[in-house]
Amino acid sequence: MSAYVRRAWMVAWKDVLSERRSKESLNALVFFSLLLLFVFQFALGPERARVEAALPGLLWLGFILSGLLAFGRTFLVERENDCWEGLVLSPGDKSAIYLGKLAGNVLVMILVEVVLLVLFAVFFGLDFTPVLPALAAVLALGTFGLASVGTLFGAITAQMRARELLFPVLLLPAVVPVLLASVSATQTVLAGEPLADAAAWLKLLAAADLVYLVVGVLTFEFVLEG
Amino acid sequence: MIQAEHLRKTYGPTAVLDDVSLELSTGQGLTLLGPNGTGKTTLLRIVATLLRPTSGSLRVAGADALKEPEAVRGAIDMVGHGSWVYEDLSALENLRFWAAMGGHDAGDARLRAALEEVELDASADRRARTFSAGMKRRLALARVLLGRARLLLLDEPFTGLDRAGRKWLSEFLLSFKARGGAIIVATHSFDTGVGVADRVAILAGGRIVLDRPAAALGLEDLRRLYDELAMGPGTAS
Amino acid sequence: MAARALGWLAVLALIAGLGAAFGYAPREAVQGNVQRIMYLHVPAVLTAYLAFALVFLGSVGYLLSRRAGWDRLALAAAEPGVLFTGITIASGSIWGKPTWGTWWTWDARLTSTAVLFLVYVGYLLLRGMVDEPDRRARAAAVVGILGAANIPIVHFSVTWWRALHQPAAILGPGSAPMPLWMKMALAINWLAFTLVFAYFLTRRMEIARLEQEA
Amino acid sequence: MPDNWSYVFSAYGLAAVVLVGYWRRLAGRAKSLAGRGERKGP
Repeated sequence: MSAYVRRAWMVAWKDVLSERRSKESLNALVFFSLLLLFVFQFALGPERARVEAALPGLLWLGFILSGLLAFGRTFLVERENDCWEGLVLSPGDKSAIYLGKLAGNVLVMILVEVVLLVLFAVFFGLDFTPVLPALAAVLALGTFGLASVGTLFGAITAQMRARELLFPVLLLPAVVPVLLASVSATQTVLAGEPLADAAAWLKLLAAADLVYLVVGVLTFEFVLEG
Repeated sequence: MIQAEHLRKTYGPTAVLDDVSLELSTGQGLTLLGPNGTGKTTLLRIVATLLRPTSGSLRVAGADALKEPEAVRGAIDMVGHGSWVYEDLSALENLRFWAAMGGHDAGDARLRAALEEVELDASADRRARTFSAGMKRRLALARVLLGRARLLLLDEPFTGLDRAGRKWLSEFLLSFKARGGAIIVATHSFDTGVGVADRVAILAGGRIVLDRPAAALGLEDLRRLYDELAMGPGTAS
Repeated sequence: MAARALGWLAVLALIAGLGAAFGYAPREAVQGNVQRIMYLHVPAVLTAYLAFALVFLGSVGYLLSRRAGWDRLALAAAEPGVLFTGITIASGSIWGKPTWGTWWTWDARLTSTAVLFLVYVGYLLLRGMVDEPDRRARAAAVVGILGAANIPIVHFSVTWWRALHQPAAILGPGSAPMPLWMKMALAINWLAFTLVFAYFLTRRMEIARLEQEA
Repeated sequence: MPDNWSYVFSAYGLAAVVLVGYWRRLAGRAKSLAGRGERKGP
């Protein structure tokens, strides 16, 4: 068991360390978030009321689009120098690798989300501080759902031609429930209502997260085989 | 260590490997010769459990490689075309990662000793991105050094190494064998590849066309046979 | 030959289904004759669910046994499954126009069927991208398993989402208890669609087998 | 409530086109496979 955790930890450590050094994904993602902000602003026009009304959807649109970029790249680093072979050949349960990758992805996504929230707060003059704890709960559950499917599908498409096309085509419909639940829960939270009002959505999110995680853990070894 | 029988691998209508049978016992070295594209890499990858054969049976390290590949994976190590090096990690960090993934965590002292063995100690904390191909290969060998593999699979291990490196690798392989390990070296250049072999096999067109003890073959015989068998009649000079 | 017999049986059942939908079932009092689309719409969606359940079965079977037959089952079920979700969406949309005055409404069943449609079109696209049979089967199986596990989640999320924005849904049998004749006509058509699906499934599996052997 | 027969028929017609279309595609593939098999044989 401890070897399992150790291997998951090493994968996450390796990915986060590489990312911290190269900053390849993170730089691009932060810049992309900034671009999104402009796109949203131009699409909605200058009226504040419209932005506020669309805010939950815009936030999650931003997260999902960033996620599409981030998750699709997760396994590309393993193709360099055939590291993929090494992962397949390391003895033991392969789902540890999935969990490690997932942890790395969740971490990256949370960073991007924080950046996006700050950007929204600054550019649209919003104040998230009173709802922050509730919002954090929704973000955590939603992000985990996105990342668990995204990591699995990222591994599937990494070895494929036309993966830039295929990855969003597979991922987007699969995470529709996460999107619906997260947007609805975020709406409740941003309206200043108590988190309990969104309890049904949070439960759905938690259930979805669990199902995706179980499917990912059980099937990952077949994906990794390449 | 290896019992392979009637291995066959096809991609659609083309057979990359056709009825390959192979045996290798503990402490033996086998050099697999053949021009590029004759299925050497495919055969290595099948033995390594990275590929499944279309048909045939394969036992590696006492386990059925097709039914329980996990049992095989703990007993083998491989240096293929890729070196399994992460470009943004240092040499030391790369070793630490693979040691942990292999289930044998090692302290920094052991990792550094392994790096010293492959003469990378001076670059231990440099990012692998700055390494030459030969350095990456040596880093891969340091990884093998740390492991507890009983069977070592090497695909063109001598390319990218200078004279000293080749000599070092030959010595390393000999000592690996002396400790009871088995080795397969796949290569197209037999000058360097045959040195550590107890047996030489020639692979051509997906078939093993020759499998003999190395002692029975002089380099000249081998060169002649190779030209005849692998390159086809008429090309022999 | 068994497939041919199944095919004729399906044709007979379809004729009986059409008879039930247009002859046996009377004109519905509230919606009028346009309600007869239900005998197409509901059996199609039920058959699609059956198809996706078989995709799930084939996917799990393949991963556990690595036998190509399971993968052929998954493939042969997915194609008609996508077809039947397509029919569900199209018939629902056509039904919606005279009923709600609009071609598309984010009704719970239409929306969740549309999501499934996209999921399984992605599944078929994925299959088209990989040439090596084992690799294709494994990748597809994972997507097939996640897609099936996702069906209830999609269903609940879409239903709640609808309830949040527009409480009343009028399409389909839903809340109102169905009269016996309606149930009968539905059952006959459901049987007919299942037979058509079974016919497609066997034919497609056979073709896939021949293609693999060739 | 008007009957809207045109909607009913277009719904059933569309379904018929889709199903027959798939059936013909399957038949075509089976036929081309059979043809290939015959040519290969003696």
